[in-house]
Amino acid sequence: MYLAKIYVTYKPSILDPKGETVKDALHRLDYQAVSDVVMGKYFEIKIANDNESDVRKMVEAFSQQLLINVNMEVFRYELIALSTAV
Amino acid sequence: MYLAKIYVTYKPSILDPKGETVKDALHRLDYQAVSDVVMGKYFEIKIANDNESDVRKMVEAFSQQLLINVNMEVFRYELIALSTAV
Amino acid sequence: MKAAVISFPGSNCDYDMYYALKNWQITPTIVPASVTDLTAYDVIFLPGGFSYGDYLRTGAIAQFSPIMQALQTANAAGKLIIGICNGFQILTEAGLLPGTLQTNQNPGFICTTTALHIVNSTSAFSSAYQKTDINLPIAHGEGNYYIDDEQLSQLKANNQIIFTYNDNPNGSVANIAGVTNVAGNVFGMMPHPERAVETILNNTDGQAFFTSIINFLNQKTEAVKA
Amino acid sequence: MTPTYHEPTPAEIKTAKLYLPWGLTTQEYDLITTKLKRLPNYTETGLFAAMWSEHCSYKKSKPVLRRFWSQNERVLQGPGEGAGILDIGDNQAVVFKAESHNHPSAVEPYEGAATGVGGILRDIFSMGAQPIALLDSLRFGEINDAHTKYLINEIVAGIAGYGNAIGIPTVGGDTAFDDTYAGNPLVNVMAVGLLDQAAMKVGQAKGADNAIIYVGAKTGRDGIHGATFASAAFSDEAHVDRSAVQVGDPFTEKLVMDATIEIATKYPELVIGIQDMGAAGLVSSSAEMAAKAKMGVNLNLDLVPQRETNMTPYELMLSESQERMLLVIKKGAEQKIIAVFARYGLDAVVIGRVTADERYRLTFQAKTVADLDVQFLTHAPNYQLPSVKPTRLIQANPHQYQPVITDFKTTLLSLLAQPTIASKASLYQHFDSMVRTNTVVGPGSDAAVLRIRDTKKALAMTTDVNGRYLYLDPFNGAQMAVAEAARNIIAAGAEPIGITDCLNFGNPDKPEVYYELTQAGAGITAFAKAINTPVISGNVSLYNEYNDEAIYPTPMIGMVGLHTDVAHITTQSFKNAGDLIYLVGQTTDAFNGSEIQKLETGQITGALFGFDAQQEVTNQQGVLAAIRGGVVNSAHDLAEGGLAVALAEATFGTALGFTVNFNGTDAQLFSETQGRFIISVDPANQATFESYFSADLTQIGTVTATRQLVFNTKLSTTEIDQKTAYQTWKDALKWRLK
Ligand SMILES: Nc1ncnc2c1ncn2[C@@H]1O[C@H](COP(=O)(O)OP(=O)(O)O)[C@@H](O)[C@H]1O
Ligand SMILES: [Mg+2]
Repeated sequence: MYLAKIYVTYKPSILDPKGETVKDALHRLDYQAVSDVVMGKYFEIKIANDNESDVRKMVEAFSQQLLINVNMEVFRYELIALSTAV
Repeated sequence: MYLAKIYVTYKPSILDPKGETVKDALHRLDYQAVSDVVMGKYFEIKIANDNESDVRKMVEAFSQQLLINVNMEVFRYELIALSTAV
Repeated sequence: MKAAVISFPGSNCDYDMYYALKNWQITPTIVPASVTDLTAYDVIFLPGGFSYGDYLRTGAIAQFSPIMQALQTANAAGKLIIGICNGFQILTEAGLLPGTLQTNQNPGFICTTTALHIVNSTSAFSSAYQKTDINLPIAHGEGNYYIDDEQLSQLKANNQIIFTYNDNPNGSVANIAGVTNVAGNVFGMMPHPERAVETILNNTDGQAFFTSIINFLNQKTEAVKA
Repeated sequence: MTPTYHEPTPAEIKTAKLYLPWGLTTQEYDLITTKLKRLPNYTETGLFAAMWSEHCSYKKSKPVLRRFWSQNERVLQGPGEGAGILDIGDNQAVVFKAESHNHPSAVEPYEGAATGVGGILRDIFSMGAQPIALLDSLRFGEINDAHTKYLINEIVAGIAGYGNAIGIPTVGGDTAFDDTYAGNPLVNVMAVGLLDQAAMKVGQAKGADNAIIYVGAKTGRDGIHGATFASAAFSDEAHVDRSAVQVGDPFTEKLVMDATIEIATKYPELVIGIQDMGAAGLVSSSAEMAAKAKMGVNLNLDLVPQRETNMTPYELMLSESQERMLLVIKKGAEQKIIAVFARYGLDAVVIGRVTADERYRLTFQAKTVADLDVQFLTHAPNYQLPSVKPTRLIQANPHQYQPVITDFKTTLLSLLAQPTIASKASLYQHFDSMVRTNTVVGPGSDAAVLRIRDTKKALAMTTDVNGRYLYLDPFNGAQMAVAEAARNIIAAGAEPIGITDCLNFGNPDKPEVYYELTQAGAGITAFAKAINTPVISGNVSLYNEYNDEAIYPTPMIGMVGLHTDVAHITTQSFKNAGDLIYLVGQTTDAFNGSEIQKLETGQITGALFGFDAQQEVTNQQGVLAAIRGGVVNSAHDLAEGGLAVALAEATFGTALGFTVNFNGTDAQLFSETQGRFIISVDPANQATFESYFSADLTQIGTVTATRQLVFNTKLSTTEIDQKTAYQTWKDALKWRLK
């Protein structure tokens, strides 16, 4: 069993209206030191398979296929091996 | 300058409808090994302040105040020191 | 009688509420969320829409608008404060109402007309209804009311649940569609009574909602006079 | 100051033919160098490539568009502006236009559809009008695979995501499925606005020294034409992250919309012109405004609000960042206007001035980076493309397909479950159709109807086209698209007053496709004239092909109708048991191109059945007169699936049934002959109702309180449980999309 933590964000040149809106809100709350906000998605996905290279292939495949839109988003991920007892 | 990476997820006791929908979609795409999906939010926030403890206080304060709904969400974060030249 | 309809950046049902209120003997004013004083108004409405795009969480950013302090003051004075749809979401985020509104159980925006049951017919928001079941429009993507068991039993014990769904469209706990605070002066609901006050729009089940509020306010003024 | 960017020199552009991947031909490039008497620099070449693209110049479709009939007594603004405008009395006007977002939606369905909604709304409020409604016309492949389901769900979610958030109701549209659209879905969006004639604005830059003000979102590198970064010149690292896809921001657009309408109504004398930044962003909006006013402009690009660093003049001019507008404001009034936008928290910046000399001049980092003749820049050479009648039309078999009905009930239920006929509620329930509280008839009836507050008037609106008909006969198919739209408007009780369109076709360089385009254009005009509905706006989407196969010719017709009295608003549902059911129009063997042909054979073949324009007009006028006479309880137009489907639909959502005696064959119950309606009438009004018609009216049955659909034909009697029929129709699409 593996836990994949997947982070999805827009490509840098794409407008991120959510990030901009949160930044403005933080400024209004007087956190002036905040200079940049990116708002993305975060997935924690458990996969019942103990072969790390299989799991990597799977995570990369379904992230490309479903979790992100390759035209505008990028993702990175980490794998954590879980004891199968979990 | 610090970069805060902030992860927001539902409390475990709360049903996550978006995560469930993603799980169903992955199953339909035949990723049967996927046993659990949590879908949350991910922020990358740059903060123009070089005092780590100040930055920690700030991140904790605004996350509680704005980024999460304390009734149903939790957050964790990491700080990365950026060279101020950036 | 004067009503404030608060317009947050991104509110889009503010004029719908304004026009609905004009049908009663009440003078509505659209008040921007940048205003800091609401003492002139007898009743305050927070309309539907997408304040700040609902980009972070519904109602999350709006709760820090300048007007919110004035809203707290109005609440302390026991004034009626009513949030519809996004207004309900803002009131829960601001802690003026219990619970939270979450993504619909089947994610996606739904716009339809839905049947409601009036659970508490003595509130300031429901007393004029002559029937126990009504139909009102809904239009939301995040109307799934969540509250933990302990607070739910308090809601029930205090008769704070005013409306429930007959055919729960969004997965709300205990089918809850509309609730008040403990004192009974702050109310929020996801359905849109302001969309159901004219025969030409094929639904008048929202009329008694407004009549209830007017009756309540009139009784209050008479009580003060007496 | 030396530029912080390096670009190919004019000579390099010429020798390496760098303009080719941008879409300029060598002849066009040579024409430019001849006219300029020098080589255009990099920025200038980019400006020409954008302005001379089909999207901006209509250089290939113009001969078709020029022949559209677009003038009558109501027209205040015809084609050529953000949107067309029609007079509806009381100093009010209705403003409408449609826009396609097919290609962006195929690449990124959610954002492609969302930004389509954002774009068409800017066209409406740039005229000074308040948008009041959206409609969407969608075409997908048959729902057989996961990708089509994904496209449907994301496109619908994108329309909902933008329209709901900005608070303009999506009240109608049409959706059809056919394999021709599998690799190239169609996403057409129509917006309707209401205008106080005093606030009417057009996109013109009049008056030397007047200010050019940039409003709204900052400019980024988004949407810069895909081909540009595929070219060799752009293969360096920095551009890898670029995307031709844009993200919509309905929150910002709501603020831009409210602020723009506020200044147009509050300061009509200070606002000279407004234009949205759509395709080819800053260059097309500024150049067109100058050209229409026969003026020039001087823009200082350093002043353009920028979201990214180190943007070049080329990028600033061609960016398609969303939620931006360009305003021409009277000299001296700049601060007053900027203050309004500031109140909404929006950037508004003077970036240049109108000039008298008809030059298009750009400066950047204190250097002139473009200096061109405005008229030349905005007038691409026009093309007269070759046109050839496709062999499938020449060889078409005139014989009408004869359906074989062995089991009438199964056939009807199968048709009701066809995605094109089945209820679209599982799609349109995601759209807020009620916000702004004017929607009297929402999605699900023939046309949507919105009342106009504080008047007795209402507006009806619809979108229609059947690409299969055009595939078999582009001229008559196009007439039928206009006729169906008009029947929908009339069934709602309104008088059709005008048309917008989206001409969705394949590659016009193919003579067969160009033939389809010209024939369809001629068909639209022919019937539009017959019913006095001028074409006042529209949009062209060409190159809709997949694997070199063109889609069916699909000119979407958006139509608006006017109710002079809300009392005339009529819906398609039967109202009372005992009401008489009438069929207006003759039924013939009209089966080539029909749903029943597709159902039974899996194909569309043969010559299309005929279209009798005169009879269509007579029938439409009779129905409208009867509705205005107050003797009609329901009216429904006949379209796909014919009489049997229309009768069933009229009972859906009610607890009623009917008994019908049809004096034809079983098959003819599914015929798609044009010009027909079913009407229900209170028996007390029978004589008055019949007096509105001289011929072509048949009383075919009665509405019943029992929920049974009873069909008696010359050959058979069939009873179908109404609840079964309703459930089949209601759930078919929902199940297919699971
Ligand atoms: N994409 C859509 N958006 C909004 N409403 C739609 C859409 N598709 C269909 N509808 C509604 O459902 C009705 C029936 O759909 P359809 O059969 O596709 O159209 P029509 O009957 O005009 O040919 C339409 O008239 C419209 O009210
Ligand atoms: Mg139809």
